[in-house]
Amino acid sequence: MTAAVGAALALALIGAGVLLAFVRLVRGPDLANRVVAVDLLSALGIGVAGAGSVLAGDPVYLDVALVLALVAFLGTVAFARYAERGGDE
Amino acid sequence: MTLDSPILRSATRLLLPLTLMFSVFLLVRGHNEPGGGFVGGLVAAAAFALVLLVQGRDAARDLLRVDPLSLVAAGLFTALCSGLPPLLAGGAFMTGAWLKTPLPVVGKLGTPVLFDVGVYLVVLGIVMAILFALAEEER
Amino acid sequence: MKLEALALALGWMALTGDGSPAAAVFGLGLGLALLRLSKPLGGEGFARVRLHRLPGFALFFAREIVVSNLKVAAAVLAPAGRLRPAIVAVPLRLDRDAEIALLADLITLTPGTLSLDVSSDRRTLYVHAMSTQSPDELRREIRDGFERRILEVFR
Amino acid sequence: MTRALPVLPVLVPLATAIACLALHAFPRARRAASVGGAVLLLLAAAALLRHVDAAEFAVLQVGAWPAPFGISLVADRFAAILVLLTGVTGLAVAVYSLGSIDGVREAHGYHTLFHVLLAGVCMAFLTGDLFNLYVAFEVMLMASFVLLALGGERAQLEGAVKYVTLNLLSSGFFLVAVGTLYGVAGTLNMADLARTLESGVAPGLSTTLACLLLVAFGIKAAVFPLFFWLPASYHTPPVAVSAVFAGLLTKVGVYALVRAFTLIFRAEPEFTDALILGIAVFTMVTGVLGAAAQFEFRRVLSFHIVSQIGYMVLGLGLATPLALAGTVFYLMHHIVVKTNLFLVAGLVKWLGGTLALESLGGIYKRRPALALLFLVPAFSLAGIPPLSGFWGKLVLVKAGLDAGQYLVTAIALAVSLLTLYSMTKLWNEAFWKEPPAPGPREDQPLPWTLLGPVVALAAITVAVGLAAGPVFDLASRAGAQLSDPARYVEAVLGPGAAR
Amino acid sequence: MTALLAVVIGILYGAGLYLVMRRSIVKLVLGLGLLTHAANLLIFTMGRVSRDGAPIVPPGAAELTAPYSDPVPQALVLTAIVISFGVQAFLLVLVKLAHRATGTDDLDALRSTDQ
Amino acid sequence: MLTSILLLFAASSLAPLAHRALGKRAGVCLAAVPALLFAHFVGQLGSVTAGRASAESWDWVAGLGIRLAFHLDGLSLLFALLVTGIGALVLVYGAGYLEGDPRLPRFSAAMLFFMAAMLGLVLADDAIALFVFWELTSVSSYLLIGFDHEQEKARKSALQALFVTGAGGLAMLAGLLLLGEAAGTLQLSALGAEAARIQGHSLHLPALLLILLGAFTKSAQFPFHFWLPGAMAAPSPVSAYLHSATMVKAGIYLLARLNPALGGTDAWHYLVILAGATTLVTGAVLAYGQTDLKRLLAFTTVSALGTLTLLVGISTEHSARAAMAFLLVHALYKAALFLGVGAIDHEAGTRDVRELGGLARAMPLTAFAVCASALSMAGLPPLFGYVAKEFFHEAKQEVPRAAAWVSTASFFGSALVAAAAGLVAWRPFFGRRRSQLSAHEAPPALWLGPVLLALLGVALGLFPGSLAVPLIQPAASAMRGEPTVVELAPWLGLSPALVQSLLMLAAGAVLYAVHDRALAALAPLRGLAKLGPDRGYQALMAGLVALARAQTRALQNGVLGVYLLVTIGSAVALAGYALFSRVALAAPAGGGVRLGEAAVALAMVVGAIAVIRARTTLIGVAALGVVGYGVAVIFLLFGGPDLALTQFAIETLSVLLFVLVLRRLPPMRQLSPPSEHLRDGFVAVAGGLFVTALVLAATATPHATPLRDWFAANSLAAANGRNVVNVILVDFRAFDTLGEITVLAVAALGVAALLRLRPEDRKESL
Amino acid sequence: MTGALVAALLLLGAAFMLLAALGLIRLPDLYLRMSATSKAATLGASLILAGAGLHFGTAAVAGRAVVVIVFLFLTAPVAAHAIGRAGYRRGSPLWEGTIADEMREAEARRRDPERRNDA
Ligand code: NA
Ligand code: NA
Repeated sequence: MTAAVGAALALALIGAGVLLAFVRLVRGPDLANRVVAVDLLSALGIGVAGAGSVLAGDPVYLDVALVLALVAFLGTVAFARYAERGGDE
Repeated sequence: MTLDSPILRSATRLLLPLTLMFSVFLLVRGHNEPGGGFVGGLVAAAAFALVLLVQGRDAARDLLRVDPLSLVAAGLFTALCSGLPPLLAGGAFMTGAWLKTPLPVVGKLGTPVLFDVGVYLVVLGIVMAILFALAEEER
Repeated sequence: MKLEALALALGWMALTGDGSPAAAVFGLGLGLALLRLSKPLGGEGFARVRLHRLPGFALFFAREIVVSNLKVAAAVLAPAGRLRPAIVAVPLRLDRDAEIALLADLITLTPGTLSLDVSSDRRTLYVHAMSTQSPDELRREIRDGFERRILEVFR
Repeated sequence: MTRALPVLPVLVPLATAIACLALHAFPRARRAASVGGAVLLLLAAAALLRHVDAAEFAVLQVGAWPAPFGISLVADRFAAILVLLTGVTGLAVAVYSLGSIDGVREAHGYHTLFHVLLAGVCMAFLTGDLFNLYVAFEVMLMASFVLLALGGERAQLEGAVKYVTLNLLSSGFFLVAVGTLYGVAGTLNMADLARTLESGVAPGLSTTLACLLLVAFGIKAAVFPLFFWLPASYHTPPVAVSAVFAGLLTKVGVYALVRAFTLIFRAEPEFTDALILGIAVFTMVTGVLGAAAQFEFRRVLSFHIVSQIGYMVLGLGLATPLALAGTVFYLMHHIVVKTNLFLVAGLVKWLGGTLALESLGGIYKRRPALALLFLVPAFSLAGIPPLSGFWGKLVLVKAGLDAGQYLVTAIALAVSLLTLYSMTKLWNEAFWKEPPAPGPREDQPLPWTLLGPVVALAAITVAVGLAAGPVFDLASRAGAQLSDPARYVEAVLGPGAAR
Repeated sequence: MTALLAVVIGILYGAGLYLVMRRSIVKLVLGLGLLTHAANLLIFTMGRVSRDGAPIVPPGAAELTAPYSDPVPQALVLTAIVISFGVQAFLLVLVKLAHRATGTDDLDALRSTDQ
Repeated sequence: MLTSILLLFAASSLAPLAHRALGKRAGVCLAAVPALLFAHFVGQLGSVTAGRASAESWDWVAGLGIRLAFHLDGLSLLFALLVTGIGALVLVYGAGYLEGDPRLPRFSAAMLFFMAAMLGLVLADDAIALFVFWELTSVSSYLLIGFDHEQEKARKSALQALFVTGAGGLAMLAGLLLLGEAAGTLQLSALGAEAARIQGHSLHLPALLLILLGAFTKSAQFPFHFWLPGAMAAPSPVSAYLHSATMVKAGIYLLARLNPALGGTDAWHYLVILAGATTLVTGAVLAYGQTDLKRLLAFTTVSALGTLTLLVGISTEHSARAAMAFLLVHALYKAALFLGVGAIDHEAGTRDVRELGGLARAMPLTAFAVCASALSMAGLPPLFGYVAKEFFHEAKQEVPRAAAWVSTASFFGSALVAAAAGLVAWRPFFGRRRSQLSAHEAPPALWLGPVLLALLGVALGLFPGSLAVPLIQPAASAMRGEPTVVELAPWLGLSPALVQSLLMLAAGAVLYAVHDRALAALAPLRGLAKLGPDRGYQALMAGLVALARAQTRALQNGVLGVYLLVTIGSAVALAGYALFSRVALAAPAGGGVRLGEAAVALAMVVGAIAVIRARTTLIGVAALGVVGYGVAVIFLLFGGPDLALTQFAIETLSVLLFVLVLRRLPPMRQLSPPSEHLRDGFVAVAGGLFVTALVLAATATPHATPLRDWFAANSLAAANGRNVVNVILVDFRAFDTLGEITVLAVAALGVAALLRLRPEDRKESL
Repeated sequence: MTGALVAALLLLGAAFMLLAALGLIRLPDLYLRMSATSKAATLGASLILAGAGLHFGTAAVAGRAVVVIVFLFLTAPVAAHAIGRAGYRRGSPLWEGTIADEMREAEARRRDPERRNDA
């Protein structure tokens, strides 16, 4: 029970974080800043998965976290590569 | 051009086996828990894609060893063949045939599992084929 | 290689949550296979690993992380004017890929610092620091901190 | 082996495709595999039709999972006929490809794509599951996308962008309709859907989804006003590709329309039939008028596909057993004839170096036999007796008159006259008139790989015309089956299921 | 929740349809992407969304007992997702090549094959 | 009978071979085939005269009641004799006419093909079989008219003929089908017995009209007569055979054949007689106005066809007799005339009466044939033409209610034709010899036919009783559907008909005398003639092409956005109409929304809007990714972990794809004007509303779950898997998955191929 | 007891993540922002995962949580390095309060060897 409450509160905090990350994503001002925002979003997503698994009582969310950790990283690297090669914003 | 740097190279070296292991994990348990050939194949492809991004197409090609389209052919062949034994025995195409006893770690084996392996190979193959072609074109 | 295979076997057991000998064997086999597969990737691993020094290293690292996060919290919450950021060129004594990577990672994960790049001759690490008194100060911290410890564990 | 019959037409081309993919280092073996696979497909299809014509249905529950839970493969006569024609077209074009597709395209997967296309087409004809039909469409489409664009010429790419976009839109509508149907009826098996919707589940929604599928399939079939992608693209790829597209792809759309509206959606026939009839009329007319404005061989033919699709849809709209027999007959005829016309276009291009009508001419003078070979499918398309097209038209006209649809019938007849106009235009320009400049291969003999398929298909056209009786009987048995969906339902779900 | 999802799906559809009708070739691709997402979500919703958990037989049980979410739309969506991925890859390359061959991103300029 | 038709088809297909093998003798050898058949049909005369029609029949399309049936009665026999007899002569003639021309084999083949079709037409006893042969005559005539296909005029004329007769043919097909419906049978010889049933049937009038349309176009009745002179672009033997002796008579044949079933009604009388009389006069007037011999003959043919139609329309005993007699004689003299004119053309190099003269000495045999035939055309005794004319004068008195009008019209028509006959007979051969000094008698192949035909005309005139009656009586009987006695004597005595004939000849003579002056006087009116139906045809074709172009500009305009707009608009309008008119939308059941869920939904909506508003591709891709991740989260939240995993992985790989492709993609641009935004926006919003309504309506229905429940129960037990979704994918519905990985494989193959195969590396594919 | 510990871990982790997000907004340049996110977000996510692993209490779940944490620690700095380098190379501006940029000098030398010779 305590854990569930904690999870819910944690989710609320992370949700606030998501909003802030969105602000940065929209504001930019450049590609790299947006990528940082996306990177943070994926980390926040992992947090959501973790807290969500406690709230939902379903460890499956941890698998999602694992995939997220893996692939989000790949996305970030891809963007970085794109940016280094002078891609358009 | 690649994203080459000692940092990324080392990270890739660590992440590649780990990611591939995770993909096998997803494949093996897919029949009973979330996972399966699709997502397994995608994750495996992500591992090779990282190599592609960091060290370039040639490194990724050497690593994969086979032409991705051969991988696709092999996967399709596996999937198709997994349906054939019952057909040849006069039954319906794709009727599942199972080993009686479950094996440790991988669990019960049967033609549907083989089919899933085919899916894994196809997915891995196609993602790599696409990425290789794009990377080649990029130069 | 054997150590890495062992690590992967452990990873497999962790993933599956299966501690049985069968899982261990399978994990080891899979690990060896995957390492073999990754071999063409090349790159330099560590010269050696002094296992007995690893726990101490980990503890040091954990402490640094906590400290660094508190510092970051302070920096975020405090007005920006108090920051003294700089990009500093840190000369490297380390020369293996794995060592450089480890150092860079540790720097990134800890005290208000961030590894930006390694020079193409791999003799300089460029580090961004959130707040530092002087570039020389930072160079010294790194040389006597992480770099020394890495040399202790992996040489 | 009888039990495997419904799946063989899918497996054989799929296996052939894999073989061609695996044989990428052995061009000769790959070509042999391609033709060999096409022969096997034809044999399998013939065996299937033989079996089905006697036994009425061949049903295979894939994986031995009972219907409606697994996927059922169902061959009724209609499906088996179309599969056979796929085999015929497949073999003809496979041989033709040997002589017309360049080595670079071959090395980049042409044969694999071709056989995947055939597999997708057969899968679409044989599946008894609506979602599986979606998958079959995707298989077919994806292969067609690549075949269309393979080569990368500007025109090809421009055509492909339109083709791909509009067909993806169609797939999207299809997917939504299937998903929603599942949400409403709780099943995906077509027989089960028929039974469930028949029992009055959500009638209004059923009509809505019928309309959505009408649009989705209508795009694939290229009916008015959804045909834009076809004239924009069919003239751009190599001739062999155009030919197999022209012969088969739109027919899959027509097939799906027929299946959907004879089996699944029979809740509001007065609404849907009238709608389909109206679509048929506009399709016929706009298609044939479009052709009248064209001056490129394949563009003329492409617009005629649209127009002829109108005829097939006309039979569906009339919805009597005779009309459905007409649709079946027309489909059979048109697949052969349209494929052949495109193949002939290839011969014309081989001789004249172009397909622009103003630059062509003189073929009748120099190669009269070849010219007459064009006239067989061309006149058949225009409905000149006793070629196959005449009988198809006759059956539909008779069905229209019987149904009292005089205006529609009159339009259908007028359209056939305009078709004749277009065919004679091609004849005039490419065969009769003097060419402005001699073509590149005036004196070379035509390779048999190009000529053989054309002769064979022309022979089929003549044979179907002369032996129209048995062919019509077959079509009419197929039409009768289509008019009696309860039999289909029972064949798939078991006796008594239709109630 | 279903109502909310219905609205979201509708908005995704509206946005996707609007985008595919633009003249910019890139917007076309993005629009098709939105439509794909919308279609997948729609099919998923047809299983009647529920928070009852995944359709996985718990270890030890012989069969799945209610409540659980409907696995059929999930299987359909999974198929559709993967197909869309292939299609998207192809479409991207096609668009890229078309852009290279024609030198324009304006779809209105791609009219040489008609008329 | 089928054998004889097949024999001709076989001869046709072997003709090129024969020419290669036999050289110059091929023409005669090929002509032997119709000649033999002619002999065969002559042998049938006895039994047919005795009233024994022979028949043969096979099922063709049994399911539609269509039979490959043949029937030889007097009418068929008369035609069969003309087809084979004149056919043989024309083949011989053609071999001479085209000697040395590489196209000769083609000519022979086409002529024999046509012959076969024509024979089939007149022998067929099934309405559809008749139609089949009918169309084959059109097609072969198309190829023959366009024989000189390098010339645009020939091509145009061929098309015109095909188009006009083809249009009529299609109408006729519909008419025949309706007739079959009304009669309950398609058997032609059985229709007569069903006359009452047919004429009382509601489909009678439409059937009649449609059939008449077919007959009139084929037989060049006003206002469809214009294609026939154009068809003179064909070589003379073709004109002689198709456009005078045989094919144009097909319409007459059909009317005669259907007379027992359809004849005798008011509608029949009015329509057929009106058409015939008008054509008679029109043809005659136009013939008189010509100076080109071939065109002149063509218009006299039009006039003759009008006469025949008129006679069939009258539909009495006399008219039947007259029709058949006239049919016979016209075939003989007109074929001879065309062939003769062909010979003149061949030798003198022109057909213009103003440039011809005095050829009689150089071409005595041709002159004989032409003059004898022309006099027969004019109706001068003792030629057979006179006999026919006499019958005609009798018959036209029987025109119901309009005898006087018709008589007057036909009188002038005949006079004009007589004058034209004079032009043909006199001008080329007599008078001053003009420029064609080198002209001499044509080779035997060219004079043999005309001479034989002319002689036949003379013989029939001299011995009508023994020669003509056996042909005409059975034909008239068949046409009337009842035994009809025909008595013929060479000299019918001083009858009112004779007086009329004499008067008519006198008038003709006057007209002949003033021909040149009349033409000059009427020259200003020539422009008027251009306003005829020919002009209408041209305008129709031009209009057709203009309409086609306009439609293409409007519909197939190449703008993908418009295609999409129309396609999407159609879907939304149609399905939306069905939904909103049939389904009452209720407020959805509750279920509540959690904050997190709402946040995800909001993020997706914001993402979607961001995609629309994105100004750079990258932002668009990122925003699309946000939507994709949102979808994944929804999957996760509502029990779809497999979906979520896959969606996350795919989204990331998609980003990778975009990133690899993107750098070469152009930036997003605003290209459409605001009005288009508004228009598209409207459709898009409508689409979105429709989908929302659809989801609400569908989810409001009771949730039927047979599949779900069965899978839940059987997943582990029967398929050894606890993850039901995965078991569905690899087992229950593995066939879907097989297709799906095939799609993926093809996509990958396609991407690789497209990127690696550059147009510049490619060899040319066909 | 476990419940409270889990809740604490979750909350602490979430707080760190929020902190990272705040830093992303408040800090003045790319490099400073990344300093915040690469550390705080990683630590926060790890704490949350640790909490989750503890919550379920089974070896399977705990093992997986550990794997995720390891993964995060392996990838986060690499990602930061990739972005930071890319951002720098593209010229993402440094905050004006930055006291030194020793990389720019090196870059300049690398790009323009002539000048190095002069120097
Ligand atoms: Na198509
Ligand atoms: Na067509």
